[in-house]
Amino acid sequence: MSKRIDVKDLNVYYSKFLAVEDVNISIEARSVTAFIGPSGCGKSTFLRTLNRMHEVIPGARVEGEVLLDGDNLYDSAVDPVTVRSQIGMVFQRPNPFPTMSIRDNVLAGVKLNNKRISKSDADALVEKSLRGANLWNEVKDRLGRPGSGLSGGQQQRLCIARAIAVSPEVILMDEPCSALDPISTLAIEDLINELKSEYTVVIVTHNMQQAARVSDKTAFFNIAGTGKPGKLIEYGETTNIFNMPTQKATEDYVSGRFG
Amino acid sequence: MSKRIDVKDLNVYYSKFLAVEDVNISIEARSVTAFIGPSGCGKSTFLRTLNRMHEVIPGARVEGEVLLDGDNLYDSAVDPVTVRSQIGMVFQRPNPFPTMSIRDNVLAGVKLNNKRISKSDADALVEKSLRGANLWNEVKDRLGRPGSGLSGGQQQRLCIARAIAVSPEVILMDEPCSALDPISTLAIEDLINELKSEYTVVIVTHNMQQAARVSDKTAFFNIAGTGKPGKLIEYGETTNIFNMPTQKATEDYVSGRFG
Amino acid sequence: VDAGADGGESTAPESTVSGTLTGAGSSAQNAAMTAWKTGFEELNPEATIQYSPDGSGAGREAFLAEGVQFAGSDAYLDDEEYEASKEICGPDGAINVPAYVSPIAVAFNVPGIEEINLDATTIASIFAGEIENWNDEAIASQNEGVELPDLPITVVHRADDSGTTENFVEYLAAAAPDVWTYEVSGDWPAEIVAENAQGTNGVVSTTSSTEGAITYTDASAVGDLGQALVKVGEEYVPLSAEAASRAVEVAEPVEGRNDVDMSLDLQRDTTESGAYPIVLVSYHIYCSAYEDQETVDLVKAFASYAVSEEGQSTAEGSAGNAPISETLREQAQEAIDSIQVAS
Amino acid sequence: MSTNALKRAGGAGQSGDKIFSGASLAAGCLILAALFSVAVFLIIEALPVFGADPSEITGGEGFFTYIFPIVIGTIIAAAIALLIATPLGIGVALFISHYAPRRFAQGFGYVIDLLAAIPSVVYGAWGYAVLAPQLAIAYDWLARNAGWIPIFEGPASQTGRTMLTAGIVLAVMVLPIITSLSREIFLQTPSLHEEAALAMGATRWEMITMAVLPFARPGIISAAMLGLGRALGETMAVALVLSGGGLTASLIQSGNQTIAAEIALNFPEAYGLRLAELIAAGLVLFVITLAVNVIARWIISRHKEFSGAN
Amino acid sequence: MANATLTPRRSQLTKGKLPSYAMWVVLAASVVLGAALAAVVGFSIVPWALFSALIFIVAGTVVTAVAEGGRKAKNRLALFLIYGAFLVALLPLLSVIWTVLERGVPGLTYNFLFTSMNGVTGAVDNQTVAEGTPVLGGAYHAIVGTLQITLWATLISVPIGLLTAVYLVEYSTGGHLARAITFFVDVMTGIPSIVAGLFAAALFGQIFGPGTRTGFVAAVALSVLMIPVVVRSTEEMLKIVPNELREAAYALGVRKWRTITRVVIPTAISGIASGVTLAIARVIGETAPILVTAGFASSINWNVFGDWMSTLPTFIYYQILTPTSPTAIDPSTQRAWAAALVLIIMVMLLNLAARLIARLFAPKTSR
Ligand SMILES: Nc1ncnc2c1ncn2[C@@H]1O[C@H](COP(=O)(O)OP(=O)(O)OP(=O)(O)O)[C@@H](O)[C@H]1O
Ligand SMILES: Nc1ncnc2c1ncn2[C@@H]1O[C@H](COP(=O)(O)OP(=O)(O)OP(=O)(O)O)[C@@H](O)[C@H]1O
Ligand SMILES: [Mg+2]
Ligand SMILES: [Mg+2]
Ligand SMILES: O=P([O-])([O-])[O-]
Repeated sequence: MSKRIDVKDLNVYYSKFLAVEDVNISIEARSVTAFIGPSGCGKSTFLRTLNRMHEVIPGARVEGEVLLDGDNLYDSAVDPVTVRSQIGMVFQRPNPFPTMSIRDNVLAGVKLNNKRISKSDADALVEKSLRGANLWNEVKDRLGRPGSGLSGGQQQRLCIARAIAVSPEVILMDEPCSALDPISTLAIEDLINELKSEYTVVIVTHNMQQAARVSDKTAFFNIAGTGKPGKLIEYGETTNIFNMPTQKATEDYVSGRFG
Repeated sequence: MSKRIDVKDLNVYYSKFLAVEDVNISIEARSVTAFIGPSGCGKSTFLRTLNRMHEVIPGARVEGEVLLDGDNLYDSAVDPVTVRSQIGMVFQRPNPFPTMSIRDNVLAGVKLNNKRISKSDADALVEKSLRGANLWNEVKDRLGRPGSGLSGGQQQRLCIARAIAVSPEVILMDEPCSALDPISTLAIEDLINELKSEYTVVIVTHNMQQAARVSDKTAFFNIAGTGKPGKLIEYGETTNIFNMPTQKATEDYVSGRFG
Repeated sequence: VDAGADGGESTAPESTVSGTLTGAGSSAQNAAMTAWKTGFEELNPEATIQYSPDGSGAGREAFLAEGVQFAGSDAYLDDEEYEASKEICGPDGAINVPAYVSPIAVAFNVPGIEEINLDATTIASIFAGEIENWNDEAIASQNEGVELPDLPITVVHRADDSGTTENFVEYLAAAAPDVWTYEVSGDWPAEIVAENAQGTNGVVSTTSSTEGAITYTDASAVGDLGQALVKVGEEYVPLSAEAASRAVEVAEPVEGRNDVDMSLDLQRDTTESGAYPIVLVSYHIYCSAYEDQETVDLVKAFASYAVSEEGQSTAEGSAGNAPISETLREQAQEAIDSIQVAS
Repeated sequence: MSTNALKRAGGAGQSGDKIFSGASLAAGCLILAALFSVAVFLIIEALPVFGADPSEITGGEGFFTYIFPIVIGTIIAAAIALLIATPLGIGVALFISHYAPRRFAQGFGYVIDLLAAIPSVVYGAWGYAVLAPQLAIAYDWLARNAGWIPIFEGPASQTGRTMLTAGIVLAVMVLPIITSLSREIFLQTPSLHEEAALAMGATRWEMITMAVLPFARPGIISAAMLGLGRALGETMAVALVLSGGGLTASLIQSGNQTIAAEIALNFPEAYGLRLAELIAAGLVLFVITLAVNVIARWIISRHKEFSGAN
Repeated sequence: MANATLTPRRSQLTKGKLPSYAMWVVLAASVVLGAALAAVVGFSIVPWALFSALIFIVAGTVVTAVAEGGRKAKNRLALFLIYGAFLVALLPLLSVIWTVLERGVPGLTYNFLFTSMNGVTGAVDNQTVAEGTPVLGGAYHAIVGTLQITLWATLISVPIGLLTAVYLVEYSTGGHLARAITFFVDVMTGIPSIVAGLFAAALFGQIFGPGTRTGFVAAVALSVLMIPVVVRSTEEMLKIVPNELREAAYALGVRKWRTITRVVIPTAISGIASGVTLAIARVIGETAPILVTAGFASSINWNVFGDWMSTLPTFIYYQILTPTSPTAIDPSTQRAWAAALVLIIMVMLLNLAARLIARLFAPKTSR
């Protein structure tokens, strides 16, 4: 099921502003890859290019190639919808659908695509996804209530549940645990570990312990200065990045362990 | 300048749902207080009642008293505007004004009270606030650009800069570092330490190391189960909460140190 | 020569016709047309008449564009239009039949006064804005014994382009050429600034609600307003159906049309005793020939009904217009009888 | 390259996308074609005017002399309508979205929407029979006390059926358009931004100027443009209310005329060149509408970056 | 201690705040003063209300400015003006509604609603007036025509308008086509309604021969008027749907068209419904374009594709401008106002229906 991703010479622009420059990276299938780096260095921007979500932002564009199991996402004949249905995403800012109940939010990927699903299957899927995101207990009594009435952390978990409900082959998560307490964080990390056996997972995190705990490989991004593009500085086995980074910048960054 | 807050028998409802029950707490002036607790236990909800921001949510209401230096915020004659201009707030979800430039975002609150602030004073204030939030270097060249074109972490810091620019007497921060990398987090923690000498600071955080590092006192909130109200379980010196909590629940929570 | 011909002889045609006859044009005829339509459809249950009171100009245009089978118009086809009508009606062109005659009243709202005498020059001076008060010498001199108040005159005219205006100013231009030097058209002269309102109803209600106001209006709508007696020759003639018919009878036929055409040039400056010269003659315009027999029958039956004694009195009962005179009716019937199938 | 698995994977749902985007493109083209043909129709029908001898045009001095006063009249009427209706409409919309007690707000919105339910003939009849006589008294007072201001120069119309009255009637007709659209947009202001303002200690009004109005700006301008369109194009109400005439500066005397009313009043009896004149007048109205809209779009686009679309 | 209870400490939070009754005092004073001023110019209710309101707004603001400072004063002034705007907007509404009710209710009989004007001539009205019997003839044919023509106009313009707005907001990238559409839509917002009628008449005249007048021609004319309103209002409402929501759907692999129909449009539905209702309300009350396209029927016709039709506005227009009986216009006037009332009720019901539909789909947010 899961697929590998190879990125070749990727540049990302916001109109004229080069936000991310010259990224080359190979993400293994059935593995967890963590992106770390200072705020504003282009992690989210780069992550979005992996499933063509940057296209939604006016003016944003890429140069280069992203290969999913060898197939270029940016080939002119490729439909971004195909890409996105294989590569799911959880955003940095939780964005549940305000028009839908909690249940419908979880089922959004299924229902919005008009896939037929029996009530019992749907119920099972909702429960499974919400349990996976450690939200089931908190919302099981109010599945019919709007998703916008949840706390920040609950919304974030709802969005995770929504993303895994469609079982994409690759899951991109942009700081999925930023608003979560340690218990939920642990649950999500468990989920990631579970997902890994079948899917390819990429997460952005500011929490270095988390990166160390869950990821197989880590990519460190950095930015040379204001107005400069973000760059991939180092990419390798997580243990190597944290214990014997080859680059000075990486070492500086990971050694100031705060998270 | 700074003021103390005493909360007496506070209940918070969303329509009929009792979200937070029976909170009694005294927050010292010139101190940093941290709220910790699992997601959905009512930290944000309670925090909002400290400057009457819950009133913005339809159906939300409180019972009980919140005294600011002895004056009840919920006295019928009190104008919430007065309350809020003394008690500033940084929200869990960064919310810069998309219609304003970065500079205007920082100055938004200041201009309310001081229409005719001189250009040089304004410039100085913008720089000081953005430096405080560790954002100056990243945005100094694009102060005139819209605030919505910033990265998640940058937006969060912009909101912090905006809140401190008006120098309120109490600052409430709802997970101010959730989207920040370790470097920015450190900077914000430094800022909080600085602020403490003049202001009263309350922060909500999921990061227990952070709570331990920055706060003088810590309040642990918990929720007994789904549909139950959140409660203040234990409140005391931060060192005590982390090292010798009196409640079993607190101990369980803080001992599972993940953050 | 055909069945329709007998239709004219008796007031109620014995043979019934069928089909839909469509017309458009003069809004002044609308009330009368409703009456004709209703009366005719009662006699001929198989037939339908539809008439859209879009305005005379619009009606003539639609007629010439073959959009409708007949037009109602406050003016006969002019030479150019007559030529154009040959395209659609064959070499004899169209026929104008005067079917609706209605006097135009000079109506005013001066409390306590129901009638005053005015000559053409005075009327023209008032409407031109030169006489500004009811107690003006020019009015007083013609109305001995009438208590004229010191009240400013407010002239109210039609805002829309209308046949009523055109006939009224035509009278002013003909009978008081020294005072009324403006162009004659359905539009009120732009040079004269005065109050105005849309439609007959509009001017009447504005006049009714404004003391000192004076206007010209289709006589049927005059209501409670005071009415002027107009000087013709040496006498002041009150408005009446007979006086209006009389004015139409003395009108001169227009030259250069086919021989049955009844286009009339009214003599506005007539001195004929008992004639009331401010009168609007509205025509029915038919083709001299139609494509098929069915249409011809229908047109003839309806046209005959409209000018018949019964038709005219039905219209009078509904619209308050003046029935056309016996002589005119005979001429009209003759014209209608000449309508035939195109060869 | 042809082995790219992503290319063929799409298949199934893609046709839906194609149909929908095709349909919306087709709708766009259809509208374009329709509106374009309206414009072409007008230009063709109006052409005779531009070839005609000036003396044949109404007024006898050419089309420009004929149309100029009516253009000015149209602009005056629309300007009065917008000057009154825009602030009032925004005020009412704010009342419904941010001031009225939540329980009644919907109902109030419904009540104001009723204004849109009233047909223009009725507005005309009302303006003529009810409003004008009331205003006549006020005009009289204005003429006596503020007559030195050119727009209030006396003698005031006795019937009250003046440009100002027509402008007020138009304002009432335009009001629901501006209110209804602005209200919907105000209601959509992200609460995040409202909260941001309030948390800074902004008063309700400050919150509105900080978060709501900037967010709604493009929408308000569009609403005003729709209102303007209505004000410019309204025929029946003006035709019934206004006692028109030549150009005057005074708004409280009879006089002035609007293009739409001029067309409505003269159309039934118009044919040939006169009809071409009236249609050419309609064309002029297009030019006015266009000019104002271009300015409005320009204002919106200047602030595009700050529209907060994200 | 006793001292403390005697003079309880004044809350810092209410310092310098006007007591809640302050504005009532100012109001009372303004009303009195307003009466005095009104007496100077000749007392009557209108100047009294006007002066009182003005004085109240000024005094209320000034008092607040002095006691609570400029910001609060501005806030209060805004409050006054915004409440004032609402009240001012109610005035014409109440006046129009009152006028229509007062004049329309007497004519609103069963007979009026369920008969046409077929066979009603001036003579009938004359007799009615002379004998004081109930007015005969009704607006059934016009009600039918209004419903039919408006329905068809809506069927034509709403889908096309919505889709075009969707194209402009969701699909176009600001190219020539989008700009051309925007250009024409802008220009057409100011089209005088009669011109739209002339266009439709000419168009159908070209195709089906001169003088083609049916309800459908009128519907096309109305569509020309409706489309710009639908497009522009929908466009605005779609533009303010947060991109976040689109992103959320796209990231789930949802196709664009489903995102639009299931996420974007439902989020904007209440605004779109308002825009559509406005557009319908506008054209349902149009007179001029109907006059030149639908003909003028006085009997019932259900078929929009054949024969002439009447609508309520044209019915009203003709009843007012060319009364059935010029000598006795009262029955016509009564019919006109009753028809106006019917028309208003129809639009009201429509508005209500639109709101209900919108609510079915509307976001279940807390607002
Ligand atoms: N607008 C609302 N309407 C109804 N219920 C709400 C609303 N906002 C929050 N709640 C509920 O109130 C409870 C407390 O929410 P709150 O946002 O205070 O949690 P929190 O402690 O801040 O959690 P987190 O750490 O995830 O932000 C939760 O059960 C939440 O679902
Ligand atoms: N929509 C946009 N338009 C223009 N510039 C943008 C936009 N979004 C982000 N940027 C800029 O691009 C750079 C990279 O942003 P990005 O969001 O990828 O950072 P990030 O690494 O995710 O940071 P964070 O950890 O704070 O989320 C930043 O300088 C940011 O200001
Ligand atoms: Mg980011
Ligand atoms: Mg929270
Ligand atoms: O019959 P009119 O042309 O004056 O309306």
